[in-house]
Amino acid sequence: MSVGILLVSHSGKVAEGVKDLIHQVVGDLPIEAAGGTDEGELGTSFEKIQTALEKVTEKAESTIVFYDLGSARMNAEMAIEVTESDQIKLVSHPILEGAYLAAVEASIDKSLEEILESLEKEFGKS
Amino acid sequence: MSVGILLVSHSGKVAEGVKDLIHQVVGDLPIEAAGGTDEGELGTSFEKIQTALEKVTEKAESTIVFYDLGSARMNAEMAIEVTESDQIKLVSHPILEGAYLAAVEASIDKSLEEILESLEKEFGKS
Amino acid sequence: MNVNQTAAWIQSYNQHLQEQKDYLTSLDRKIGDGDHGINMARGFAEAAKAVEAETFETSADVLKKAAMTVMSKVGGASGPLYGTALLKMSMAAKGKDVEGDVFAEMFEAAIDGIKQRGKAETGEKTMLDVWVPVLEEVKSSGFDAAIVEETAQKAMESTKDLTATKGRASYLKERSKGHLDPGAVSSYYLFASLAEALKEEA
Amino acid sequence: MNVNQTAAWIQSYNQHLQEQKDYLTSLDRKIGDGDHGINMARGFAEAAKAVEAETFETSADVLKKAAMTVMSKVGGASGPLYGTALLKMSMAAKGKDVEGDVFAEMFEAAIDGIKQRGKAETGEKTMLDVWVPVLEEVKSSGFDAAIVEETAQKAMESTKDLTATKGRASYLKERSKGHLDPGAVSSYYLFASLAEALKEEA
Ligand SMILES: Nc1ncnc2c1ncn2[C@@H]1O[C@H](COP(=O)(O)OP(=O)(O)O)[C@@H](O)[C@H]1O
Ligand SMILES: Nc1ncnc2c1ncn2[C@@H]1O[C@H](COP(=O)(O)OP(=O)(O)O)[C@@H](O)[C@H]1O
Ligand SMILES: [Mg+2]
Ligand SMILES: [Mg+2]
Ligand SMILES: [Mg+2]
Ligand SMILES: [Mg+2]
Repeated sequence: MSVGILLVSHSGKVAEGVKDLIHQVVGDLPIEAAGGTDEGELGTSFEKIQTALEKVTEKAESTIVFYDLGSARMNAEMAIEVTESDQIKLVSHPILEGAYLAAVEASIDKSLEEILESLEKEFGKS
Repeated sequence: MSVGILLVSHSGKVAEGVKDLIHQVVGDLPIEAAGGTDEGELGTSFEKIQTALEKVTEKAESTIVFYDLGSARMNAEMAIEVTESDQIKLVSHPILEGAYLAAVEASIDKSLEEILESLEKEFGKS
Repeated sequence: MNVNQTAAWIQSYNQHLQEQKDYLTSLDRKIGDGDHGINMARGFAEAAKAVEAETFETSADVLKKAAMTVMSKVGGASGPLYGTALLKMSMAAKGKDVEGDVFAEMFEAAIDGIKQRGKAETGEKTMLDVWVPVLEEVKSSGFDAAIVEETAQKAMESTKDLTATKGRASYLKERSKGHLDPGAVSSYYLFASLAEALKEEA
Repeated sequence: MNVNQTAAWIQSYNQHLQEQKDYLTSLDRKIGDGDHGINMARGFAEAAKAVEAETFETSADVLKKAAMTVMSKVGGASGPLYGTALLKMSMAAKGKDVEGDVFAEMFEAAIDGIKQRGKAETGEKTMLDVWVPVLEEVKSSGFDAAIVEETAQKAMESTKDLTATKGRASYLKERSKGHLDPGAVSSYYLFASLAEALKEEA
């Protein structure tokens, strides 16, 4: 499978819960959750995101990164810049609904471009 | 405060996590999470939703119900029908992003109609 | 169908579901989230228990009891859908002898309920693709339990060629083709159980 | 500003943040999620420790160390934003004596970084509404620490009248008016600490 997913949320529970939902439907997708601060509080952690992103990119050829609120985006962007790959796409689509759609499409071997297109069709411009 | 929120998710973690996120920002909003089955597995529980909905409607004049995936909608609809109130609105907007926006607007005393309008403006037709 | 046969229907259906639990789940794993067997087995085990624990006056009462239990205990899309179907059948059967055209009325009410709850039509690869052909058969040739079962089986098999446009399987689009719809299969068992129950002494 | 003064800047800023932690958090509670003081106090406590633990050759090295720590330890929007600001200042200071026009270059680089990271412009009720007036003052009249502090303070106060269109506060729309922007206040402390640090023996 070539497209993986990274979930960046302010809440560890949200990130883990969305991962659970997706795991139930698509067992073997490269997917990681990076939710909450290092202390497990609400917030985002650059290091956590970076570590999770590395895990996904090890297994997936390309990665779609979903985030929940604006400040998560900034930390995710930094982690992506550090990773220096052009096969990582950060999108602003709804984290649960978007990641679920992307995961199912990834499981039937849709390409990164096809998945991004489906997301735009469903949720509007990212 | 007159508008409350009900979160219906297949995942207990997601429902609780979204509630946490909102609680951090808007402390005193009537908001309840109904996630997972009675056994705590992935799925939705009509009874859990019904109980949570009652708790919100006791405190709030009107309620916006968010859900994550299609089958959660059906269970939520049943619970709403049983409650027999026209002050409960089920919407198809993204559960985390939608509920966050609705919560902040509810906290500054926007009306149900105003909040539904803001949601449509942000996320398109429900 | 008297009250005992109606209770037997629920018991027989539950037995089918317990036996086919893994099969239904494996079907749902292919085009859904892999819980249909678990959901149905859980919910109807409770419904069978609830029906067994009481004595009922009418078929409508049995169906209503089953409906309420299924609605609250199944925990997936199939919960509200089967719950609604049973409840609508109960309402349609109320105050009537359940025979002949009353079956058609019950199935029609159930279908209306399923459609209203799930916003689906036939051809969308759901349980409706079993229920609707069954109703059509009963409407055109009258109620015959064996023919109902046969119609349900054929209809269930034909969901293989459909593309899902409702429910979890719809995310797969054309890739949902080539697989049976789990809810269509469990609906077939419902009609098969009905035929069995009607063979019981009246 | 020599290397010791730069280290003193970080230490002094951390002290301000620890003292004002509750105040900053209370500001953020009004128009955000109530964690700005917590975020900043946590991140800069780590940065101050990291800076104290090493000896550095240049101001740029001190700023870089602080930047990396802040980026990974703050945990809110302010983490990437202050982290980026510090990193860009470090890059602009590299190989130079930090004085006169170099301050303008550093602030300009920081602002570019903040804008790029946060996609905000001035007037959106963010920390930029302190940084940009400071840069303009330094550009037009040259660098003077006391005037920088004063400019920052005035700019910080003027965020009260702005309506937020970026960050968490933007959800409140016109209701964000009448409150200071927490990030603008913490930015004011940064410039106040700079003035203090520069009073230290060179
Ligand atoms: N909107 C709908 N209308 C009619 N039937 C539906 C609808 N959505 C799902 N179904 C039926 O429900 C079955 C899936 O049930 P189940 O797996 O128990 O629920 P879930 O999809 O919530 O996991 C599908 O195979 C289909 O027959
Ligand atoms: N997009 C942005 N551009 C510039 N500054 C921003 C932006 N978003 C937020 N800020 C600044 O960050 C401050 C909030 O920081 P903090 O509370 O630590 O983060 P969070 O909003 O993630 O909880 C705001 O007061 C504002 O000054
Ligand atoms: Mg299922
Ligand atoms: Mg399910
Ligand atoms: Mg904050
Ligand atoms: Mg925060």
